[in-house]
Amino acid sequence: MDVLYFAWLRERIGVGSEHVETAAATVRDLVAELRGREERYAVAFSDLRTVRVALDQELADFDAPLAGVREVAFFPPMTGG
Amino acid sequence: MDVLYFAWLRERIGVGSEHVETAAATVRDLVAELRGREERYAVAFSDLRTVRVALDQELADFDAPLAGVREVAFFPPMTGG
Amino acid sequence: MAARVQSRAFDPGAELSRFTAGVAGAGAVVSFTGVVRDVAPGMVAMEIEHYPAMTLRAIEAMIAEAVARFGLTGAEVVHRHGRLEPGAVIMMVLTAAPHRQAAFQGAEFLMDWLKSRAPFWKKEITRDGAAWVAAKDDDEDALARW
Amino acid sequence: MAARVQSRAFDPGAELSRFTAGVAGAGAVVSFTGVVRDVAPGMVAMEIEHYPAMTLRAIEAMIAEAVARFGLTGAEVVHRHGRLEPGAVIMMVLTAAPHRQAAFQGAEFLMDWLKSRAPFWKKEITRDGAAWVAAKDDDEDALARW
Repeated sequence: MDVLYFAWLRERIGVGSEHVETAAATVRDLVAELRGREERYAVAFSDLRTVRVALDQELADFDAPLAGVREVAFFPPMTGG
Repeated sequence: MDVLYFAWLRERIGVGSEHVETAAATVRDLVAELRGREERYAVAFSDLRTVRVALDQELADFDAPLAGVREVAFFPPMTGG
Repeated sequence: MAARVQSRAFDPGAELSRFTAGVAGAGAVVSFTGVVRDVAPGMVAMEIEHYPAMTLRAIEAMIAEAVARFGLTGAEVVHRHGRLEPGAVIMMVLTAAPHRQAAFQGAEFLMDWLKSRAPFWKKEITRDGAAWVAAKDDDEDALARW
Repeated sequence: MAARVQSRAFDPGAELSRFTAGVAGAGAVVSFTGVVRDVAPGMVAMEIEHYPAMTLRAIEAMIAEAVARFGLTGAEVVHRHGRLEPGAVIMMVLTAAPHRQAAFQGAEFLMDWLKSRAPFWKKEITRDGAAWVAAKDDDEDALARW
């Protein structure tokens, strides 16, 4: 699946998007997997209270299942308007 | 003093302003005096709940004293905006 | 912090551009524009009467109160009088503040006060005659929240 | 009922004039304009990042909800992304309704949702560096009233 990062998550991880092969069942499982990959992911995901997630462009929570999802996006709380 | 009428009060009384010589102590006394003058005033002032008053361009109530006042205005509730 | 009462038409967009340029860095600018609705069947026009000696000072007092209460960095009111066709702009309120809540509240406060305390009276002219618009209890009640 | 996300500048007055002409007879038109404030000492610019695939659909869903909830007869959002100088217009919300309360509430609802649920992120560029703007608890709390 495609995994996208925005704002300081993008800066800390160093890429805006990447393709990830995963069998993670939920967003939380995917985050655990990424954290284990490299230090930069562990830093970016060190406090999930400051991270929001969207699945296929819809806001979701960390317990949401990933089955059938094509695009996962991680970003900080929005500051529009 | 000058007495001004606006909107349907002006239409019922037939003038927009007139000079009135009066010794009325309060707005209420002035209204009673006008009502006694002619039928058109009695009709215009038949229900004071639908009449508002300003003394020298400031909203006031019917018990306000008229001493020193130069301009009294009567009108229906405002409908601006 | 200006109030204008005029019979001539004005363009709300031009007012908003001018106002926004004059409060640069305000953060939040809110505008309210009132338009004559085609409410009565066969409505031809709206006529707005006002009390010239009182109108500006009443509106200026409302603006001063709104500025003080909500910390506005700018506030203006433009209100037309005379004959207006359906679709015409009647009036406009503009407010500026550092944050959106204050700008919105300032504009709503000014609208609520203008509706019931500025000396304007509306008359609807229809094909069959004319009738003064009655004040609404809702508008009087709206003042209670401030 | 349109949403636009663009990097190029726009004139809020021109938007208001166009919108008001298109909802003739609406009665009440409210606009909110957000302007880049010179908040940080030495602030040079604001950079706004967004999530292109999600932004428009998120805003359009908010507009549909606002229209249904408040009976709006028109609603638009324009939001810029990219680099903006202090004093530049960031975004605008426009609402139209038969009465002022609905137009004001629709605009405030859209602003509260845009602040916390549309995928935009602001970064302040100062002479000394750059910092992402933190979301405010106030903005999150503002959603609770709807």
